Amino acid sequence: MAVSQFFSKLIPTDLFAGLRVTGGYFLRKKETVQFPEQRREPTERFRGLFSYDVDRCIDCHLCARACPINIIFIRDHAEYEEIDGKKKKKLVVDRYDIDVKRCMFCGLCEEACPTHPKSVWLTTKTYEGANYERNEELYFTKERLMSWDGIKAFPGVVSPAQGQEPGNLAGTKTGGGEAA
Amino acid sequence: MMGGPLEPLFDVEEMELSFGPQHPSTHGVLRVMLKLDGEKIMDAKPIIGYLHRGTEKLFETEPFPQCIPHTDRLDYVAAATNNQGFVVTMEKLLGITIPPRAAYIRMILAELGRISSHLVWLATHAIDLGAITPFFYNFREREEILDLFEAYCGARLTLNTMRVGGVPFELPDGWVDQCSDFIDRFPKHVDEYEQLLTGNRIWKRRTIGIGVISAEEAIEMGLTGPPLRGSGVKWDIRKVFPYDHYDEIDFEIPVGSNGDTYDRYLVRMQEMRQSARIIRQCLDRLPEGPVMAKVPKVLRSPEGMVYASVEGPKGELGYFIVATPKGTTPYRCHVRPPSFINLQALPEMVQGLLVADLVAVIGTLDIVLGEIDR
Amino acid sequence: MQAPLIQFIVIPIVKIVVILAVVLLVVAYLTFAERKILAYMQVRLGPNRVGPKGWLQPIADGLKLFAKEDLIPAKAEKAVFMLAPAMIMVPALLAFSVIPFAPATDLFGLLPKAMPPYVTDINIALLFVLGISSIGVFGIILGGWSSNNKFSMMGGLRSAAQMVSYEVPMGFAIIAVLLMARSLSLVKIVEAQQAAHLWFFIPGILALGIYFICGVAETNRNPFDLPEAESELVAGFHTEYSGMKFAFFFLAEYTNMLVVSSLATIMFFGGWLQPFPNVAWLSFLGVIPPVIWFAVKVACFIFVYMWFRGTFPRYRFDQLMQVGWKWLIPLSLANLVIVGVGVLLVKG
Amino acid sequence: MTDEKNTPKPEDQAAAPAQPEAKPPWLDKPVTPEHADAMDDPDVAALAAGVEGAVLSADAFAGELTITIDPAKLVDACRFLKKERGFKFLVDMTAVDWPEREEGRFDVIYWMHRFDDSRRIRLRIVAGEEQSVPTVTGVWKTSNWMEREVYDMFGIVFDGHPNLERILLWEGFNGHPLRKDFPVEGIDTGAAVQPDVYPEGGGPLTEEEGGA
Repeated sequence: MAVSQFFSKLIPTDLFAGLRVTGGYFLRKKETVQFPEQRREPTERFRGLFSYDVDRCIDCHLCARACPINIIFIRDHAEYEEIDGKKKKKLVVDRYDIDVKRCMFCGLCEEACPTHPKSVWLTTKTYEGANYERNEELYFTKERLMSWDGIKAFPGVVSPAQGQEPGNLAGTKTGGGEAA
Repeated sequence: MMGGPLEPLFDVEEMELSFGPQHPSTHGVLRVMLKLDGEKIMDAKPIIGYLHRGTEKLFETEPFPQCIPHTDRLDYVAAATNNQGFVVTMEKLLGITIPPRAAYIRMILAELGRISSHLVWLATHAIDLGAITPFFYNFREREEILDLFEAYCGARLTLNTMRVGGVPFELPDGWVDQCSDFIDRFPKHVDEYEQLLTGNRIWKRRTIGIGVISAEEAIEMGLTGPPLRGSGVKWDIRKVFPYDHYDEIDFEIPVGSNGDTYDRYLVRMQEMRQSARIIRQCLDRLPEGPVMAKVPKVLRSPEGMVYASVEGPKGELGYFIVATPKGTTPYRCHVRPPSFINLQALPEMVQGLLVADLVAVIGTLDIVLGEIDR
Repeated sequence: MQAPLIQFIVIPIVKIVVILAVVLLVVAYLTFAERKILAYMQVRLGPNRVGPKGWLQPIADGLKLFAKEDLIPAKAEKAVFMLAPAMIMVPALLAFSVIPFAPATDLFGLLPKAMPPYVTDINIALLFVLGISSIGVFGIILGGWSSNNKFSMMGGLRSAAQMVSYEVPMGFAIIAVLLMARSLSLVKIVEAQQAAHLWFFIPGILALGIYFICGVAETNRNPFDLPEAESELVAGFHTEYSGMKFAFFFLAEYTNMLVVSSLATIMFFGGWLQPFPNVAWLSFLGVIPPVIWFAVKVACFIFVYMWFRGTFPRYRFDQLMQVGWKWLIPLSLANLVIVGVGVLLVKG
Repeated sequence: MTDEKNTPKPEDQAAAPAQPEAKPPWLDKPVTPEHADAMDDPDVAALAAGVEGAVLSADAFAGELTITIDPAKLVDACRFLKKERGFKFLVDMTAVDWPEREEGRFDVIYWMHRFDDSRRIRLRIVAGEEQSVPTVTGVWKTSNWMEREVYDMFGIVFDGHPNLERILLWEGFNGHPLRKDFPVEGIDTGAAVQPDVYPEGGGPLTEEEGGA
């Protein structure tokens, strides 16, 4: 017994097992994604940079209220217009600002948005928001959220002004809470 | 060190060494003040708080649903269990029963989170002990888990993927197949890690008998999770106080016997396999139905205090919520961070070991500073 | 009249310059090779951005290190701090003066008569290499001490103990080769293998194992890389070094690897000899120049070095000592006895 | 509610309605848990008998038992629960600040766990602002850091604690952040960054004290 133990210590089969694993991977296919040239497409639900559609927005402030860190600022005023002889009140968004540099991309604003399709959404697949200047460049006004000026969009993604639509968070409607 | 205590031949001076907060193997911003005799650790004093963000104070200002993104940032390598802990506590406070499908989705996400947390642990633990390659294999698998998270909720790390009353989304098309494909392959990958490490004589010598803590001592120090199970206490919140639908799932609690670093390593390796088993069962039995319970639009709490805990990858992760009548925010929300309490045992575990063992013990406690400092 | 001048000054200087340049270039590319090999074992691609397929990476690294600010800690022992990188680099390079990487050659008829390409062959070359390479440890110790950093200090101390422990079994393993070759001259050792039609790794398999393990330990490589264990001692003895000084430490490690691998090739794998010289259908192997054979064998050893690094965890300090004193020294002594008896029986 | 106290159940079942209806519980209205007196619980009764005058009240809520204890009897009660009733495991402790409350500003709360039947109870003591609380580090070692955290965050002093220092914040931090009167947006903490500008032992003065 002692002899066999001695030889098992002398001949390191346990070490060879490890060498076999690493050696085996030596010639196998590599997992690296060569980033700027190769990109993995984010999934449909990926929470990326914000988009906003002022036409759909009903100015309900739910997104601002749902934001855990209060980075959505909305200023609005009421306008009255006559339709069929009735005076109707209509809320107009003056400012809709998102301070993206503080955003933690939880997506609660999008979930809170009551319009169909959503008026504010993050399913844009765009994630390259790095910038040399964070106070100006990462503060998005209503116009920039629409036009996506200076945003490095994911290839193939257009700005909301050019017709980007929110992704379909398939299945969100099946929740019991929504049904109630 | 070998041998008994010898009288020093000449005057010895203790050396103070500030280990961290910027150090490759303190897993964040932990700082340990060491008193050394040569390389032997005479005393270790962890200094924490470099990552303190006042999360508990923040909870007091946030409406209940908006606390959930903040919980992501506690144990950021396993955000799903953090979410789960909070929503389970809230549901207990509000008396909500969640639909079974939601519970199963939650369990799948939590177990995926547990696997990814253990993968990060193994990667860093191995690197601490000098084996650099498992890191990349582990992160390859972790990447697949993060892909699954991304496909489900759109985020990879800070998931924000559970809500009071269920989960926010239905599973996307093809997700179940993608997940079950991964789960089928995963145990083979674990075999690979084990081939690299488990039998390796160097790995064994670096871990066996290092940082031993007995079962009584572990309970006395309040250890939970793998450090407690490594000492041989068969205790797992998923079995003891089953939340969601863990009581319907068949799985085992791996336990160690010696309470040393190697046992804790084995326990975590087994836990990964068990988690894969849980996910497999959940995927097979995934019930149909809604994913959200009927909850009021604005959550208003009854007066009282509740505590509920989940088995996080690091140990018992508990949330304690004090609620005021008709309150919309927690009056006080306290987190029981497993790493914080596990770290407390560090000085006792490293007493008399060498500096090289300190990194092994820090690694085996599997701490996350985001959770310790909150 | 010029003959002695040419013979004793010009030719050696040319040789030295060429060898130095080649060694430094090889060492620079060893860093690249290490990164690539590790990457390939770790399912990634490694450096591939600088130049075609990343082949200019070592040059870029060198330029970067040249351009870096050279920091000297305020409380460092300045003179020693400056000296230490040289003290480790010089012995490492000096060892190459006696390493015979190819037999005497006339460079395909370019030279009037065959000339050895290596700098010199001294009759105690093996001893010389061992002696020189153990000076290198002073660089590590002094570098660690003079930085006035606790982590560096511990790295230096570890290195000292490690060197002392592993020189002994290494020496014993080499004595086994001496018994077989009956010479300390590296050229004679190769010639002895040629004459015996037997490379020494077959009778000296144990000696090879011991020698290589000790070589890994001597060069502070994984799994014995304690002096610079980055997860324990940040970067060990070179924590405080930057710029070219750091590069010296870095390159010296690879140079030492090269020395150890070259010695292993010479002592156990027949140096520049081609394998199977007497097998008729393999005679085409003779076309390949000897220096290539040498390079291939050395490369295999280097690959094993990197394979180890990619696979194994690191020993702890006291365990390293245990392996050295409790296993390697007794084994190497036993091996000495076995080889001695064998030599006695075979050669009478 | 009494049947729930002895065997803690998963909250799903604990909160389920008594009679199953046609509607599954997740589509029904949530069943808010209610408070109930729990003085007749065996552990409470044992504690009341074992440590004279320790138990002030006991409350059951959402399947959890909260025992309010006389602060003076805290250590005795804890030791009794650990030794006699098998609560070997201190799960956690924390404090709650009620600045307006008359009987004392702070609740200090302890959870403990018994492994034999997986039973958890919660002790609560009420402490005034200037009142110190006896330490339980002699009973459970693990309470060391927990008490330090409570001291750090609430400023509650634990008598007899071996090493009562701040743990998450640095020595010299001015204030105790989890008190309700501490501003959420925080205070200027220049004290740590510029020790030469701000005196040791105190951060910048708050507004009432004459600071900016």
